Amino acid sequence: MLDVAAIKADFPILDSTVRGGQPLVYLDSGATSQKPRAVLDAERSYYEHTNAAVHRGAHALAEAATDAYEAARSVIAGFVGARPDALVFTKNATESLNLVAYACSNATALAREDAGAIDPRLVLGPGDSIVITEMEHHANLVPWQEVCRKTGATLRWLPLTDEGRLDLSGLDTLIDDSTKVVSVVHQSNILGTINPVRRIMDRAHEVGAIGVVDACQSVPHMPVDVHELGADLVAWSGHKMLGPTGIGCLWGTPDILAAMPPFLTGGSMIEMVTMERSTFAPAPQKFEAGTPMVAQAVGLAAGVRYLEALGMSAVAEHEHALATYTLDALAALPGVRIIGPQSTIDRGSAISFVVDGLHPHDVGQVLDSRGVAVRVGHHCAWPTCRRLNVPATTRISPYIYNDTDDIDAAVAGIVAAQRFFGVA
Amino acid sequence: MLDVAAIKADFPILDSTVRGGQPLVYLDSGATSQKPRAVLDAERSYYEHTNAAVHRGAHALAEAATDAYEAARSVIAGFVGARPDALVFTKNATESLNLVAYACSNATALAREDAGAIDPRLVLGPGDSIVITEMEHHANLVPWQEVCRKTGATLRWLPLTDEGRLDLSGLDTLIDDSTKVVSVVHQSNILGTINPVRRIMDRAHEVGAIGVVDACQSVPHMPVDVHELGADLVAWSGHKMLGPTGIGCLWGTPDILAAMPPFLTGGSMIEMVTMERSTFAPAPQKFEAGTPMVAQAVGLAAGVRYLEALGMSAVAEHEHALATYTLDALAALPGVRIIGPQSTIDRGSAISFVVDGLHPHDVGQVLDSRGVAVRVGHHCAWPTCRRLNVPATTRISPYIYNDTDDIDAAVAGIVAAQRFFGVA
Amino acid sequence: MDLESLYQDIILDHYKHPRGRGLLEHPLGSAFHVNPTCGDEITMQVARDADGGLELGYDGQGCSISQASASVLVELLEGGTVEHSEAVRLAFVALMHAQGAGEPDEEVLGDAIAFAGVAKFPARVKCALLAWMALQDAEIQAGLLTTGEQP
Amino acid sequence: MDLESLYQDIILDHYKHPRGRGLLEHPLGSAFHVNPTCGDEITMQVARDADGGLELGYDGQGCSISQASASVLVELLEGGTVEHSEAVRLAFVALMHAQGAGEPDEEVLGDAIAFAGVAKFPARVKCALLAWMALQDAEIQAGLLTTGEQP
Ligand SMILES: Cc1ncc(COP(=O)(O)O)c(C=O)c1O
Ligand SMILES: Cc1ncc(COP(=O)(O)O)c(C=O)c1O
Repeated sequence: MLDVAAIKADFPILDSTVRGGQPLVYLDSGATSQKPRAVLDAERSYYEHTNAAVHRGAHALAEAATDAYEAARSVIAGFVGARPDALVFTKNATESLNLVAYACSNATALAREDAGAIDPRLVLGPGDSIVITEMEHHANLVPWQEVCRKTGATLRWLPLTDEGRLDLSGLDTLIDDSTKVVSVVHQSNILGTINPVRRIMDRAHEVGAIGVVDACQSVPHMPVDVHELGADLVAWSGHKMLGPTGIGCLWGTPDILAAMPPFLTGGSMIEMVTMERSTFAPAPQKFEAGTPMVAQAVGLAAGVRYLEALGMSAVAEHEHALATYTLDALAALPGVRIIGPQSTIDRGSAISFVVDGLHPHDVGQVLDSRGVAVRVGHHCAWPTCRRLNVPATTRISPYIYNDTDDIDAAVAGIVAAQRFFGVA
Repeated sequence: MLDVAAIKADFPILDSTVRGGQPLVYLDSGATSQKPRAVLDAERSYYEHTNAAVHRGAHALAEAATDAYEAARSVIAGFVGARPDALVFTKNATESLNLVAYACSNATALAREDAGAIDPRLVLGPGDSIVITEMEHHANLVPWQEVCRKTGATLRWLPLTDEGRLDLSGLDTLIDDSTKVVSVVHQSNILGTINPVRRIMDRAHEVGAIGVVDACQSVPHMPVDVHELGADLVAWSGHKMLGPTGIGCLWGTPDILAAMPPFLTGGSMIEMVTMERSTFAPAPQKFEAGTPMVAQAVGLAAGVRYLEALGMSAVAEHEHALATYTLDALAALPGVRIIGPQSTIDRGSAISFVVDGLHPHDVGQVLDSRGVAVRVGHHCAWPTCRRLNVPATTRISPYIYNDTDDIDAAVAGIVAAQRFFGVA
Repeated sequence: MDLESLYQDIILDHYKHPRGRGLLEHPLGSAFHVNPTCGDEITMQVARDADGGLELGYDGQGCSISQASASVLVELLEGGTVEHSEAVRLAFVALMHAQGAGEPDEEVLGDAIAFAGVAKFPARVKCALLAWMALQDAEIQAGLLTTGEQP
Repeated sequence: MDLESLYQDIILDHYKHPRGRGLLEHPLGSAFHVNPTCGDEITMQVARDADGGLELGYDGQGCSISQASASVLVELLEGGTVEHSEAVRLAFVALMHAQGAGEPDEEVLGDAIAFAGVAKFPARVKCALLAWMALQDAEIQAGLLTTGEQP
């Protein structure tokens, strides 16, 4: 296990008390992680010593700011085994996934005018299909619904088993020659399930489809090498992995980044501009219009260095141990049901549950009254809740700064909730 | 004039030296402003005491984070005379302008499927026109070119006089019944020209077009009340007005915000989601998909409070005085030509110039060697350079922390450049 | 934190023993509202009873606050006039937005004053208001209310 | 900062007195490159002279570094072999990416070693490389070079 006491000391917020003096027990890292001092220092230092417009100026500060921004890109790309120029910065994973979805709808619209200039893999129409899963975060569902509304393509999805795993029995018929895009979540934020994305991506490539992975809940929690996922594009967020709010990532192969038309357009992403027409810079600049989130990139790089110092294998082991402990503790509580895999095989540490006779919102409220912060609701995966016949869940999602004491506090809170509402 | 010495002391970076010990003279605020300690403190304090996912959690921190985010929205909206729910947060002004442009291209694509549900004002096609000006930043030019490529609409523009003002003689013929959108810059970032946007917006509304203002260079520099601009939508960035990188703003009337389809889709912007279809929350949530830039909103609100304490009229007067001083000083230098209005009537403090026999890049380099940071190039307004027959310009753009000593340093640098290259 | 100030006994009682739950056979107006953050759902229905008073029906799923609030609403307003329902609704909305500083009028609000503590929990205010927002929409749909002013 | 280390006399001389400037009448290959940050432009053209050596032409506008670099390029490579141009180009690119730490080979680079100081100014490296990148494209277009490997 990690040295949690030492790690906690690096996170100022974890010293807080809430709700009238209760020490904070933060178990909502699946929503957003807390930030170590090193990240806050890196951001501040950037503003105090380096801040200037990047890629636009020739003066000393502008050069230093550009260096800081591009050095951050190298660090973050290296963290997932990627080349710096294959990494695009966005504001969050939602923008990253929308960027990909808009590549399809934009290519489709542009091809109506000038089909020759557009990569046909990105052009969709009636008869084409996009395949996702029934456990997607809304961020990897709604953008594809919108693409379908705009292009006439059909959305399909891999169904779930009652345990909250993908049912892959129909994989080869669901992903067929009509399929142009396959986009799946690596680790579910609500169920904790880790999906066999490599197998799904390989099937996507068999039929010539583009493969996309939503790695929001995997890059922060386990070693991830983008090449091993077998995808063309991988999206994730900075704020769930110790980084600041306001920065996300999109990795892509050189091939797909070159093929995709730009998304946001404006300054810094152009090659030539006249009033009549413009040409665009190569990736990643092509996808980074406007003044970027420079301080946030620098902060995220500091977060990545912090994780690298711990070692991502150690992080994954730590979370595995916490997941085992949590699953055992919850299994021992009468009236508590896990929503998602019961075993620790191919599952992460985010654990959803429901309590008989209690609404998840009320469970969360009792935990909160004891200083324990968990997430309640549909976790932006509403269809997943419906499929598993729950209106919502309560979710414990620990990270590097949590230990079994924190889990114990959550478990004690569940028991207290049962007692308070008189259901146990 | 403002008390510049006191203000400078609030900006840690302005104490720096560059290029081997030269004190930094920062005259590149048109590109991005520096940040006062109050902004850095506000961001850090948010991360150390409040950070959590907003609008998604029920625990104490999540409530506090949501309050901090929405309180920031109120402060920033109030700064431009707006209601909080009329203010959408984006990552930068470029995203704000793209959001508007995509409202048109998305509405056009969606109307093909289901015209009834879409506001016809946003649906474009061949025969329709979009009107901008010849002094737009690429951020308010390229997105409209893309809309035209996707919908078949035609891009038109208000031409410039040789002095770099809008030639409005053809206003009533250029904006005609075919016009669906009119989008103009309030204050040019390259020329410093302040445009009569009210008059242009009124003409837009006469023909039923939607009026958009790019206020990137006005909101930071003068009192702006969005209602007085007469526009439907107003876009600007946080980083040019003391705020952090990674946050932009879009204000809109309730009418237009309700009419525009969503842009980025995913979590936090929905009302109901099934695998088959989704419905969306009202604005501003409708346009804020994913985990937002919370710390950056909090930081920008602190920047706004800093500006409010100075008073925006005082800021505008200060810059007016600096502009007068700079124009006079440059006029006195042989071989130096102002690109943009020569007088201080309807112009801001960003002042572009060229030096006979020297390339702007080389002028900037000499200034840089003396610690003076200015911007060189086409300033993301390449067509404006072409129209005014210059390959590029050197630009001095001061802000609240600059005084006439800083301008003197720039002027001395220009003379030194002329001497170094033997052209004077 | 004082969990009891949030979950008053009246609330828990209405949650466990909802009054008047069930949908109407012939509603004049019906509105389905949902809390997008947590998924709480309420369908609220209105009709006229034989004496011209309000007849109310509802169904839904969600947390104790959202469901108890619907039950209290029905108990308070069933059989009354539309004007009365509107007065109570406005008083309840005001109480919820008072952030715990409101002085609830027990005369008007009856059992609904039990929700005063909810106002201190911004994330739960939406739960408490859900049924009341749906009521307004249902009355508008039924032609009983004309203005759709959101307070 | 040492302005002289950036603007060596050789550079200023080539800037003020460009060598071989002008376009060819019958180019085999022609490439137009632009530096999107500052707008510097170069058109570089290649052909074969009577002896089979490289014939070069160019035109452009931009800062002293970008224009002097084109002039030095032409002076160094005109009349030589494609192989020679490629060797010099690779050495020049390496020098520009050495961030001031490179040991330029004067034998290969000739006057182009004057650009060593540019490598310390990242924003100017692109200016110095502009003509050389355009050369590579022009040679590929002319069929003189087959690989388009970017170092
Ligand atoms: C007039 C104008 N419009 C738009 C922009 C784009 O702003 P941003 O780069 O913050 O998106 C800028 C600044 O770069 C500007 O000056
Ligand atoms: C699996 C998954 N996908 C996508 C997202 C969206 O990320 P963000 O809100 O940072 O855009 C999240 C987190 O909210 C997530 O957990």
